[in-house]
Amino acid sequence: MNAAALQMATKGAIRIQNVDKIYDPAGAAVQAVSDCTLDIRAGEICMIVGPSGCGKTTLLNAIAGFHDISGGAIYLDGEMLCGPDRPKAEPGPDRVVVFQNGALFPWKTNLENVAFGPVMQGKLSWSAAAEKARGMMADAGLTGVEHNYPGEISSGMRRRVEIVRALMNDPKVLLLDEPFRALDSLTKSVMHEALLEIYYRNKVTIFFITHDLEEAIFLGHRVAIMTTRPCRPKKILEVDIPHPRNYSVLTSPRFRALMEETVSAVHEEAVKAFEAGEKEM
Amino acid sequence: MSAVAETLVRRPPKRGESFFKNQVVRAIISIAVFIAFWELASRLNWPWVGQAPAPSKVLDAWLPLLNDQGYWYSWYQSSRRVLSGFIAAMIIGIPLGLAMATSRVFHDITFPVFEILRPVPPLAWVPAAIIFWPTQELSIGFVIFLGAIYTIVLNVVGGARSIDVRYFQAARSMGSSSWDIFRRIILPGVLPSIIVGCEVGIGITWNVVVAAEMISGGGGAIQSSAGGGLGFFIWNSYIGFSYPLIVVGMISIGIAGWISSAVIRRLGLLVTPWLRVR
Amino acid sequence: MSAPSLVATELRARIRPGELRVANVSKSYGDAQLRTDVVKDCSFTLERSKLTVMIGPSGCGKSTLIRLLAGFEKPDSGTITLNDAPVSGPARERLVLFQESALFPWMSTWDNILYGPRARGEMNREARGMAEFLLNKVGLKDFRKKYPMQLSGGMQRRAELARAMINNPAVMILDEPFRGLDAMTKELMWEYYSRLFEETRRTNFFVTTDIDEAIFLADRLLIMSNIPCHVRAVLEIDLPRPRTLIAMVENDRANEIKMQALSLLHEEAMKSFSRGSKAAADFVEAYSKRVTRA
Amino acid sequence: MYRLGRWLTSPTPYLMLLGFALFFGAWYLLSEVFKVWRFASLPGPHQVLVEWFNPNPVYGMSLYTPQYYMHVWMSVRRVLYAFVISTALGVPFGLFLGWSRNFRDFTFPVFEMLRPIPVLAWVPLAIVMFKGDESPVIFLTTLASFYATALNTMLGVRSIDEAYPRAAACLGASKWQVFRHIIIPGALPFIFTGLQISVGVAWFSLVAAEMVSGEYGLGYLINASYVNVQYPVIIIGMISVGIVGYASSALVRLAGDYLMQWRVRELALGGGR
Repeated sequence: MNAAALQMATKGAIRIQNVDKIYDPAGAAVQAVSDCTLDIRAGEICMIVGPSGCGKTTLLNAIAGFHDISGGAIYLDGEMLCGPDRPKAEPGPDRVVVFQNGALFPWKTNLENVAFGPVMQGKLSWSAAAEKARGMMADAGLTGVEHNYPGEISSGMRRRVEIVRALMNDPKVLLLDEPFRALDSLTKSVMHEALLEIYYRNKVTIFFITHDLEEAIFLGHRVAIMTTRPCRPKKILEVDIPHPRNYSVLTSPRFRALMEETVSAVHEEAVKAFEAGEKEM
Repeated sequence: MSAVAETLVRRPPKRGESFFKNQVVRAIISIAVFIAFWELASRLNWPWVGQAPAPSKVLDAWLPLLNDQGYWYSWYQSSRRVLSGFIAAMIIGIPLGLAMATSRVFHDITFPVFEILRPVPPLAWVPAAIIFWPTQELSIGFVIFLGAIYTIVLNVVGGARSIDVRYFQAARSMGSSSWDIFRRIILPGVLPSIIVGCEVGIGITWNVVVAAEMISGGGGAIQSSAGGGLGFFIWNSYIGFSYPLIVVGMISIGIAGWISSAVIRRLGLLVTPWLRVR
Repeated sequence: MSAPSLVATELRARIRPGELRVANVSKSYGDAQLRTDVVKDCSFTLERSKLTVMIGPSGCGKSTLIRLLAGFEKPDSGTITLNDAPVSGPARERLVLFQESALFPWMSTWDNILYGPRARGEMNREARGMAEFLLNKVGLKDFRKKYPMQLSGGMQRRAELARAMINNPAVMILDEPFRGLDAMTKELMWEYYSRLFEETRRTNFFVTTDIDEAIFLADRLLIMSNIPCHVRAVLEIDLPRPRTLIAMVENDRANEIKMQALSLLHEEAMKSFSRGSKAAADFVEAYSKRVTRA
Repeated sequence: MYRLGRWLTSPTPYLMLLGFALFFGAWYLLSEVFKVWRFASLPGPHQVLVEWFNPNPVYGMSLYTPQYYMHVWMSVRRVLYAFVISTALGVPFGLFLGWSRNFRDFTFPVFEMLRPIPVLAWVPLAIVMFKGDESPVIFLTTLASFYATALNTMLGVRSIDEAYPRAAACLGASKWQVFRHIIIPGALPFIFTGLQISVGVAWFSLVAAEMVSGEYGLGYLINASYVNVQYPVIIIGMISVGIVGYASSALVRLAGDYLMQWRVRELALGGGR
């Protein structure tokens, strides 16, 4: 995906402007996000990296509209999602979240899960949605598990069903909250490949939170390294390795140089969190 | 840090419009509405709810009782019965549950018998208990004991079963004797379930003591008026047509039951500090 | 209370790293027609003062092997000996760190660490001094009174390491101990754990499914076949110690070993893939994409 | 079949029989043979069984007499009414309790205020409030089940992982669609736990209510046969209540498994996720 193709993708640009978020559980005001400004270009994979419990998920929840922000504003393609007069954004199919521990509805078959979005919005009839869902699941290598329940397929396959379910609504942005954290390292590499293939086909902006530095550099156009709590971008790394990328990238000298740069940048933050015994927020 | 100060100001004021969102205020409102509705229904003599004596009448009946010896004596009677039956159920139930959980053979012998007796409601035992036990008190005590024993044993067995096998393996690797494992792994591991069992158990015993006392007062299986206690107090008020006292008795038992559960919950938290620090 | 350094030298002096030998051990479960062999005549040696890592596809019987070594189960055939003495049941010589924390939730960190000495009736000033030293060593000095629920994932693991070390085991067995941690804490734990190993030089047996973790930590790498599991290959990891994350990233020898191990693991996964195991399917797909593109 | 085979070879069934033998044997020896202490006045198992299976029973109550089935049916009918009403009221009430904070804030305090009052303390008031003898008993049994159903349904809604309604909101589902497609199916496992408890509690309260004020029914039978000194019938009544009670909760369990196919298949696979 060279720079030209990036311009071509018009939708899904997120502008985060001096956003603050203060939780106050039982009065002890906790500052999760402080004066965070970040611009994510349309059609870009932006990786958000930082120590555990530093407020990354809070940022994602604010964009998705799960809770409000205490200050600043967030725009999607220029249109305000949430700001001073409207602290809480409305969740919608233009910004779909893929959750860390998965949120496939266990009581619906995989096909019913994938077709859920359009049917709920009344865009497609059940049969039309099922047809489109079967097609998209086939593209993601999920033929044959349509009528199983999520509990019956491997965790790698569950992840893919969830991503396909998100894409069924042609969202402008995919918000991923450490989606591959629970997978063992080799299944993770399957998911990287699958995600890239889906990305090349759908040109959707991806806001991806992770702890895994190798994953961040391998997938991302840009990597935003966040400070410990309260989180704000400490350094933004341009990953100038051309797309489409594959595993040979992992051993290339450019990748190692970027890896070194990220590890040292993140290391101080991680050790601070490690010493302070930060319990995961 | 000016950014933080500035944002604090903009946050919506705490007191102002969120007053009605505050949970306690809403609870007071809802209870007040309920009482008002009950008062109105009773005044206008509506069917069903209307037939129950109005809260005002209940209050008038209750106030003089507060310094009436007999009233507090019935509290004492009922609580004594509940406590004796309940403590007996704990003394027998907890070891029985632990034995079932630890020894497979003992479990396979006793648990099936336990399971076929469980569906029989405790109060169905009242006549049989009266025939068997020599005195009135023992019969009621036995039925209360039955009410609590099932819940306690089931919770103990369930609790012991849910202790992760890794804890046993780790303890044994570090050289624990089986008595040591029982004392320092099984007991603390089962404690939270014992407390849950007791909380539920005490609720059931109050149910049982009321019925047993009513049956004893109500000319049913238990003849003599050795009853006493809040159940008997309610039944007596019913026979004496003083309906407001029925409601007084009901609310008194409700309070007594609530206090005993709260006491057990408090004791439970005392005994399990690691759960408190969530 | 003796000065920490005194305790450190005293602790190190008492370490007796053991040599554990596994000779054609087999183990199967189920009866009659549904008998499944989980371990089939598996032999290997955990050399003294070496960190041996065992890697194999998930579901290949590694945990069963760990239960046999720890003495929680008996092998059907073959022998397991520690310093030539046969292993009978669980004992302090062979302590296990499980995948999920086995810290007792109802005990404070301090009581957890002192569980072993107290259970064996060896509760004395020396044991308390040792516990004090270890508590500082794992950086939990001011978390002494806390319950496990109040510690983060990484801190629970370190507390468990301290609880094991105070019993001075001849062999430490770890079953994917860092799997639950997030990637960053995990890498910090790799560095921390290998520094700890280099200091104590106790025989360690580390089981994992993560190839990077295996190569970072191991002196010897056992690559296991799929179920029924036996040792498929042994790779000597001659990378210099002490090892750091940054050094490992650009070390060519490390990448070379990684590719070698991956190809062996791939063959094993293909076998079980044909037998339809879910986990193996994911592995084969991942691996085939990686190799064809590399 | 395989599991049955394994069960038969393992010692459990024989130990179970040993347990039953010990229990019934002791009862038989104490009551009928040696007539020890107070056991003498209790009818032994042999006596009870003979009476129960006797075509023309001494006290007119056995498997062959219509009155017996009439009592059983009266009790079952009451529990059925109570169960239907308490489910119809309890499940929606519990769903709203769990789902909307406003509804919970205004109704839960009253619910919690009334809950500690033992159900059986309501007997006299029920008789006063509901004339006739059928409706007070049904009211009591319904009240007992209602508490269990509503509470467990609420717990069910609260147990749903926060990610599910959020995911549904992302996918464009409206509030009511989330309620129907996420909250109800998600709370189903807890709802069925609640229904099982509510059947047990229904039988618990029914027997007591019948003993105090009923005309027919097993509770009444047990109490009346004590008064008329027909002791074996007491035990027959107790056994019958036990069997019918067990059968009704088993039925609820089966309905639960049928409705929640996804859980059955997931549990069979050893916990899925």
